Amino acid sequence: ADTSTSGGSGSGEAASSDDLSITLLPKNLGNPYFDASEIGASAAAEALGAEFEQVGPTEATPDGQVSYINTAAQQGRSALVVSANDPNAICDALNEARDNGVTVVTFDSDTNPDCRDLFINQADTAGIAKVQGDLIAEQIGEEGEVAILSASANATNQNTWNEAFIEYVNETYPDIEIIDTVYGDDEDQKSFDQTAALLQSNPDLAGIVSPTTVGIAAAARYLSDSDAKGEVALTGLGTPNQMREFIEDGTVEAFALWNPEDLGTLATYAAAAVATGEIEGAEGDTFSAGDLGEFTVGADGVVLLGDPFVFDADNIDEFQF
Amino acid sequence: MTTTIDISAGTNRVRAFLSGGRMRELGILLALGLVILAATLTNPKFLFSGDGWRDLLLTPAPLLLVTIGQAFVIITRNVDISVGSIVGLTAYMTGWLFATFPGIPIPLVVLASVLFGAFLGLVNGALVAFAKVPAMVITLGTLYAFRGINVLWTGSDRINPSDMPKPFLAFGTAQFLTIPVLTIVAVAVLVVAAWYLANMRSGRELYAIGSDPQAANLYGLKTTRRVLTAFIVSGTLSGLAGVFYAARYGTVDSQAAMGWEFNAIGAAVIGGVAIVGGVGTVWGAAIGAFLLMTINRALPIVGIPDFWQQAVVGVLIIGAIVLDRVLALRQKRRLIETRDNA
Amino acid sequence: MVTEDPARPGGAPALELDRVVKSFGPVVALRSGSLTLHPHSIHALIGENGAGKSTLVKIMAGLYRRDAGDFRFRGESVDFSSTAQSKDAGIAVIYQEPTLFPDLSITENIFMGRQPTGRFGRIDRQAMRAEVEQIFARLGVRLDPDRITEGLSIADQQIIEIAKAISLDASVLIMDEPTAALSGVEVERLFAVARSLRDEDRAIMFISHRFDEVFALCDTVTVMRDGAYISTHPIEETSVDELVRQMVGRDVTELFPKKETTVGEELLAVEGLTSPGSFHDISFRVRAGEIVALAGLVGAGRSEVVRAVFGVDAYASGSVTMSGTRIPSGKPTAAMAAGLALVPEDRRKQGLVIDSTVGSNTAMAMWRKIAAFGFLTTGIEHRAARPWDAKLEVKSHALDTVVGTLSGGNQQKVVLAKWLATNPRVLIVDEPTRGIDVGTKAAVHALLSELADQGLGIIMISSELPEVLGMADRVLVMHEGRITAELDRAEATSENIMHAATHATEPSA
Amino acid sequence: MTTATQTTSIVQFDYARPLWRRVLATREFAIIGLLVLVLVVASLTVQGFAQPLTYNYLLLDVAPILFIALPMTLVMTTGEIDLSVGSMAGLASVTTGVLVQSGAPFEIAALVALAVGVVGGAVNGYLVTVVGLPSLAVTIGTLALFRGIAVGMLGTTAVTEFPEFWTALAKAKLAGTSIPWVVIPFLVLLVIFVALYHFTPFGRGIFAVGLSSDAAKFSGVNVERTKFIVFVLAGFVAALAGVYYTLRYSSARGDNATGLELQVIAAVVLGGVSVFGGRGKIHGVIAAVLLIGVLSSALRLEGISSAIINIITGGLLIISVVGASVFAWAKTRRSSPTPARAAAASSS
Ligand SMILES: Nc1ncnc2c1ncn2[C@@H]1O[C@H](COP(=O)(O)OP(=O)(O)OP(=O)(O)O)[C@@H](O)[C@H]1O
Ligand SMILES: Nc1ncnc2c1ncn2[C@@H]1O[C@H](COP(=O)(O)OP(=O)(O)OP(=O)(O)O)[C@@H](O)[C@H]1O
Ligand SMILES: [Mg+2]
Ligand SMILES: [Mg+2]
Repeated sequence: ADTSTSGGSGSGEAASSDDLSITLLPKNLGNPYFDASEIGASAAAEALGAEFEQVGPTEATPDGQVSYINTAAQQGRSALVVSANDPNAICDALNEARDNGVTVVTFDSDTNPDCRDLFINQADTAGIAKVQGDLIAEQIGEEGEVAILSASANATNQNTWNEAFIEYVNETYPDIEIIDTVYGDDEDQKSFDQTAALLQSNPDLAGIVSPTTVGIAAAARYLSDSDAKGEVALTGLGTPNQMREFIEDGTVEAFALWNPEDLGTLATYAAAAVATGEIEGAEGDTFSAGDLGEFTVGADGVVLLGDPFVFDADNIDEFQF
Repeated sequence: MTTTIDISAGTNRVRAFLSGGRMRELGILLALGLVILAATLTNPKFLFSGDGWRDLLLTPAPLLLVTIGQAFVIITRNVDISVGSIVGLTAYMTGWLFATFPGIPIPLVVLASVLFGAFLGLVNGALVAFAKVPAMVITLGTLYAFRGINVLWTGSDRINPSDMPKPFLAFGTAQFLTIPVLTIVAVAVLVVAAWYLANMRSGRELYAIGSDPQAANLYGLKTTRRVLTAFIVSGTLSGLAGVFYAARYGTVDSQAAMGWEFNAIGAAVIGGVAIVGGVGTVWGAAIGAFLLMTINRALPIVGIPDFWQQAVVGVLIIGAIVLDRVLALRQKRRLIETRDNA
Repeated sequence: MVTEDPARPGGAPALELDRVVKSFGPVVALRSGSLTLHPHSIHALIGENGAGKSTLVKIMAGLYRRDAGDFRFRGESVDFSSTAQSKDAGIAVIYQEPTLFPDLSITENIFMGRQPTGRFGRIDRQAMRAEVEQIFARLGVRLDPDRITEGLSIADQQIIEIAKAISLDASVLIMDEPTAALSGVEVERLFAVARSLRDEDRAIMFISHRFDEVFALCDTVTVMRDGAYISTHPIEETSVDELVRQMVGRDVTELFPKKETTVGEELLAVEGLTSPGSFHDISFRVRAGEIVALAGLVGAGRSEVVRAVFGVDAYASGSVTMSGTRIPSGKPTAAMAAGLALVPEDRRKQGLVIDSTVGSNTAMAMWRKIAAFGFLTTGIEHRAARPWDAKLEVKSHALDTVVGTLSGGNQQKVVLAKWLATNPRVLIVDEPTRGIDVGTKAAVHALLSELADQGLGIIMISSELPEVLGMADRVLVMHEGRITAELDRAEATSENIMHAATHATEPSA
Repeated sequence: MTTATQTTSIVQFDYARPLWRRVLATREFAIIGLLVLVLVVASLTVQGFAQPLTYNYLLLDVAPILFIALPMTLVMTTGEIDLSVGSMAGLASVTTGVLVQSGAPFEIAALVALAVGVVGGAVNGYLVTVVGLPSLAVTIGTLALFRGIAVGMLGTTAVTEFPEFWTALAKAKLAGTSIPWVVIPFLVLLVIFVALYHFTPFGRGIFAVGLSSDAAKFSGVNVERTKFIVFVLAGFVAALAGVYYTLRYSSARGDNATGLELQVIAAVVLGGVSVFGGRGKIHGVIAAVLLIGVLSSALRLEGISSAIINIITGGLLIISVVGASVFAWAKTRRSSPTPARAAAASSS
């Protein structure tokens, strides 16, 4: 089937499932979190009989993503599954792609609702805020100073989670004080150095929360051989493979995450469902996501994966991603 | 008779040290002292805590190595913009060797990575020296090419601490008499490099080549070989820095050490290595590297908000080179005055 | 190894070149260069600018490789591929243009690449310094061996080149116009050293455009023309006229064709010019039709004064006035607009953009003037440049030839053409005939004289006393940054110029 | 036509080589040829390349680089370099964003951003010319400074609300074509820069300063002013590119245009501008920017990873200089023996 010569098919035109072509566009390549998503996504694509490809910039910037969105439009792909580096900056490009017949599904990090067909939400903000708040409160005995080690200052999901987290903690645990938010830009070295700086500038720090897989791993690595090991608690969102060692050596007690593999799978099924015309993407539409079961589209075209899962020494060996 | 000559030569040297060439190093050293003092006064932990003391010495170590190599290259009136990519590539290579050949002896890995760095330096040097083309263009090209190879090789893989043996990672933070081992290695390299540049014929020839390449040709100096050597030194030290990076940070992906080229060049220039070649010492360059990294670490401590730190780093870089220039001009004026009065 | 009777002058040749050919792309620099140097003899090589002398030198130095012909050193055929090889074989070369490392000390410059070393290959600085001091004493030089060479005058640089060559202790010493930048005292010292080296049975070659020097120093002389060997004579069997005829291919009638001109209105007035460290309280005037010479020893500060007058350097106090209008300090454009022109002393660094073309260089100082509605094209440049290059007989293949490939003398002509093209009212020339052959030198003198006749005021810096005496209407003598004497054409003699140049006199004069 | 002996005669010709050789046998022409070749091959073999959309995206993508390459060519011809252009574009973007956010009309905000560009360029120029610092060092400093101010001003936020009219204009196509409207301001700038650089006394001064600032100074070229002006131009155009960037992505962020400086410099150098100064042609630079853009676009369409694009960019840079050097070396080898042999034969 020739899908690439003309990008001019009008939006909403349905592709039959055997000439389905899906492009996965993560925030950046070389990020273990998205590698896990890619495994789920490509498996789903295979199950659907769709042609599948992952592309992306090496650095997590919106302008880098725009080039790939444009390329997908030029190639006339049926669907684009994207985690946005900026909610607005890539909007126009996405809409242009949609005008060229490309179905756009965001996952992990959303754009403005009017420039995508669906958003696959890994966990709702309240759920993430709650699980992180409860974990850190438990680990530091519900009182003390806590700092946040976030990803880049512009990451949509991070900022929303952090706000909700701060609000939740302030309401639920009045003796915990959130003293600072620092940014490691999802770079190992920067997150590592930021951890060092946090520890030095805040001698009374009781805990660090890092809602990003790169950040929590780097922080754990710094803590594991510093004097603060065992003194300062660390939790947040991490992948089992990266955190296994630190759970084992006691640097980290417990952390949370959803399964990014499932997230990729769900996003791919959703994209296929819209692209083939199976659903419109309106509130209340339901579709099947293979082994994951049935999902329903919520308000604003959001599909929710489920609640985050807590990993600790007892269960971590059961997971490989 | 001999003693008097010795004394006068000695005092001459002291005077030359204070008034002339070493002024720049002293100024930068002073700035470094002030930064450490300011940070320590704000938060004594910056210096007086196990982690603080260790990090103060340890953090600059990899950049120190890269800057020494960069100084070699800049002194010959060349520049190596590809160092960040070399560090990234060799850091990945280090992790990859451990991950792919479990049980491989650590010294073998270190050697392999350093040799790999030397090889990448050789590629740069051969292109620059034999084709006689501007180093800036070549190394800008290899900056892209090496990073591209790195991304291709790494893909979306990454090295995690669990991929590397514990003793190797421990080496990243190991201390000897409270001084980090990596720092000791870097300073040892520095001492050897400084001695070589000051006291060996081939070292002095690097300065001559940078001072006037055409004159070097007329003198019959082995320009090609020396420039090649400078690039190999830069590559080798960047390779060693890659090993340091892997040991210290434990995690390596395809973007490791991105942008280090500007840090290394900036550090060398702050330390008084003239970008047009022929002038400067590795001491100065090393202090420059120390200053740059320490500023980075001190800013959050003295309470500069996260978002403004980079701006402050920029101001400090410019401030350092302006100060250096002002001192040099004052020096020159004083020379003229003494000439007038003579 | 061929050993020969060392004491016999004119014995077995130390070095022989036979019908050597060298070309650069389409340019044939040497068609058939031949030369024989003997131990215990000083041999002169003379020829017009571009005759191929320096090319021959560079072949002997191993800097260029010959295309054809024979090169024998001590009887053995050699083919040097780098200057290190010729150095090792025992050939020391002083190049026409000083080539020093500006950031390194004088001592390091002299020993670069062959420093004495001690244990672990460590450089022995003490030994190096001691030897430099010894050589400097021999040459009568008072430079600080630890000073970096950046900012040294051409003359001082030339002296370091000489010291460098002497320190090599070579059996053959080749000097390409070593005296061009030197004044009498230094030249005499150099000659003394050269003679003593000759008496140590070394072969010495000397290139100069000054015949008095050739006759004072040399034993034999070889003439070249158009890249080819012409003749060799023992010095006592030849004369200036004969040599000039062979060099130029015709007679040169007059070397100093000074016309008597009527001195007109005052054009340039310099009042109390001072720049600490360089010169103090310099005052003089230049009138239309007058040639004012600035004489003095090397390093007296003459170049710095004219640079300040032209605005390339700023000065601390004093004033420069052109026909009543004050020229601001440090603004060459203002000076040019007022009708000043400066032909600087270092043509390769200051006079020319050496990697640019002949046409562009010639037009450079008049870019703004020749631009049409603010626009400038290569065509416009060439149209403006052509007549001036032709007038000064610049020998170049085309106007877009890179000026750096011309011979030294032709480069100097391009600089002169560039400034004459601006139609200046006061022309400052700093060592205008340095490195220029007799034919051209006479032409330059004639030109200066003619320009003065047309009403230009001319300031001429020259280290050649005959030139000063032959051309100047008035002579200002400088010593250590101050004007120590002002002499009319009538009162100027070599004795009182030299006296003023070497002694600080009471401020009254 | 030319014989070996005319070195001894007075200037004969305006040009040593005929016109066609001066135009065609140049490095710039080689780049243009390569660009055409890549365009043809990509159009024939890459699916989805030969469509109007491609040219639209391509031009939109390379526009900031095209813009900044113009003044960068001037800066590098004077022998200096400006590494701060990417940061300046980012700073201009943030300035626009912050002002628009605080209620200023977009037009005013953009003008202020351009003024910031002029001021930033003047800071670079001042430090390089008046204080006398090496530009590489100065602009490594301002690279951090400008970026730092940009990040500091906006913090975690991004400004995304800009007037529809302007954001649409940034992407609008010229009537009936797929050519983006942004080429119009670019062409205006291009004409100005070509005239300034190649056909004015000021432009000659730029070249002279790059080849020998001493000789330029002795000839009445105001070296300091020349360098100062080119730095200001670089700051101004970088800011212009930053404003364009803001509109194109409808987003002002602290990290906009990060790393743009190396892309610009790579293109300028590939286009034949000497890093030592004194040599360069604008048409070569434009061709080089487009060449890299076309290659990236075609390779992306083929699904080839950006790593390969990096390797190719790097390889092109290296080949362009090494190739030229080898070519020159081969030429001297080839041409030198002929006249020499002839002369040798005639003299013996
Ligand atoms: N590197 C070069 N490339 C091209 N032409 C050259 C080169 N070097 C010298 N020439 C040409 O060779 C010829 C001889 O030059 P050379 O420098 O040997 O003359 P010279 O006798 O030393 O003159 P002068 O007395 O002016 O120093 C000149 O025509 C010059 O233009
Ligand atoms: N006492 C001194 N110590 C060190 N350097 C000096 C001293 N006097 C002069 N110089 C330097 O030497 C040079 C001499 O000045 P200048 O070139 O004006 O002299 P000049 O009379 O024109 O000699 P020349 O014949 O070389 O042109 C200047 O560059 C100056 O900086
Ligand atoms: Mg010569
Ligand atoms: Mg002088």
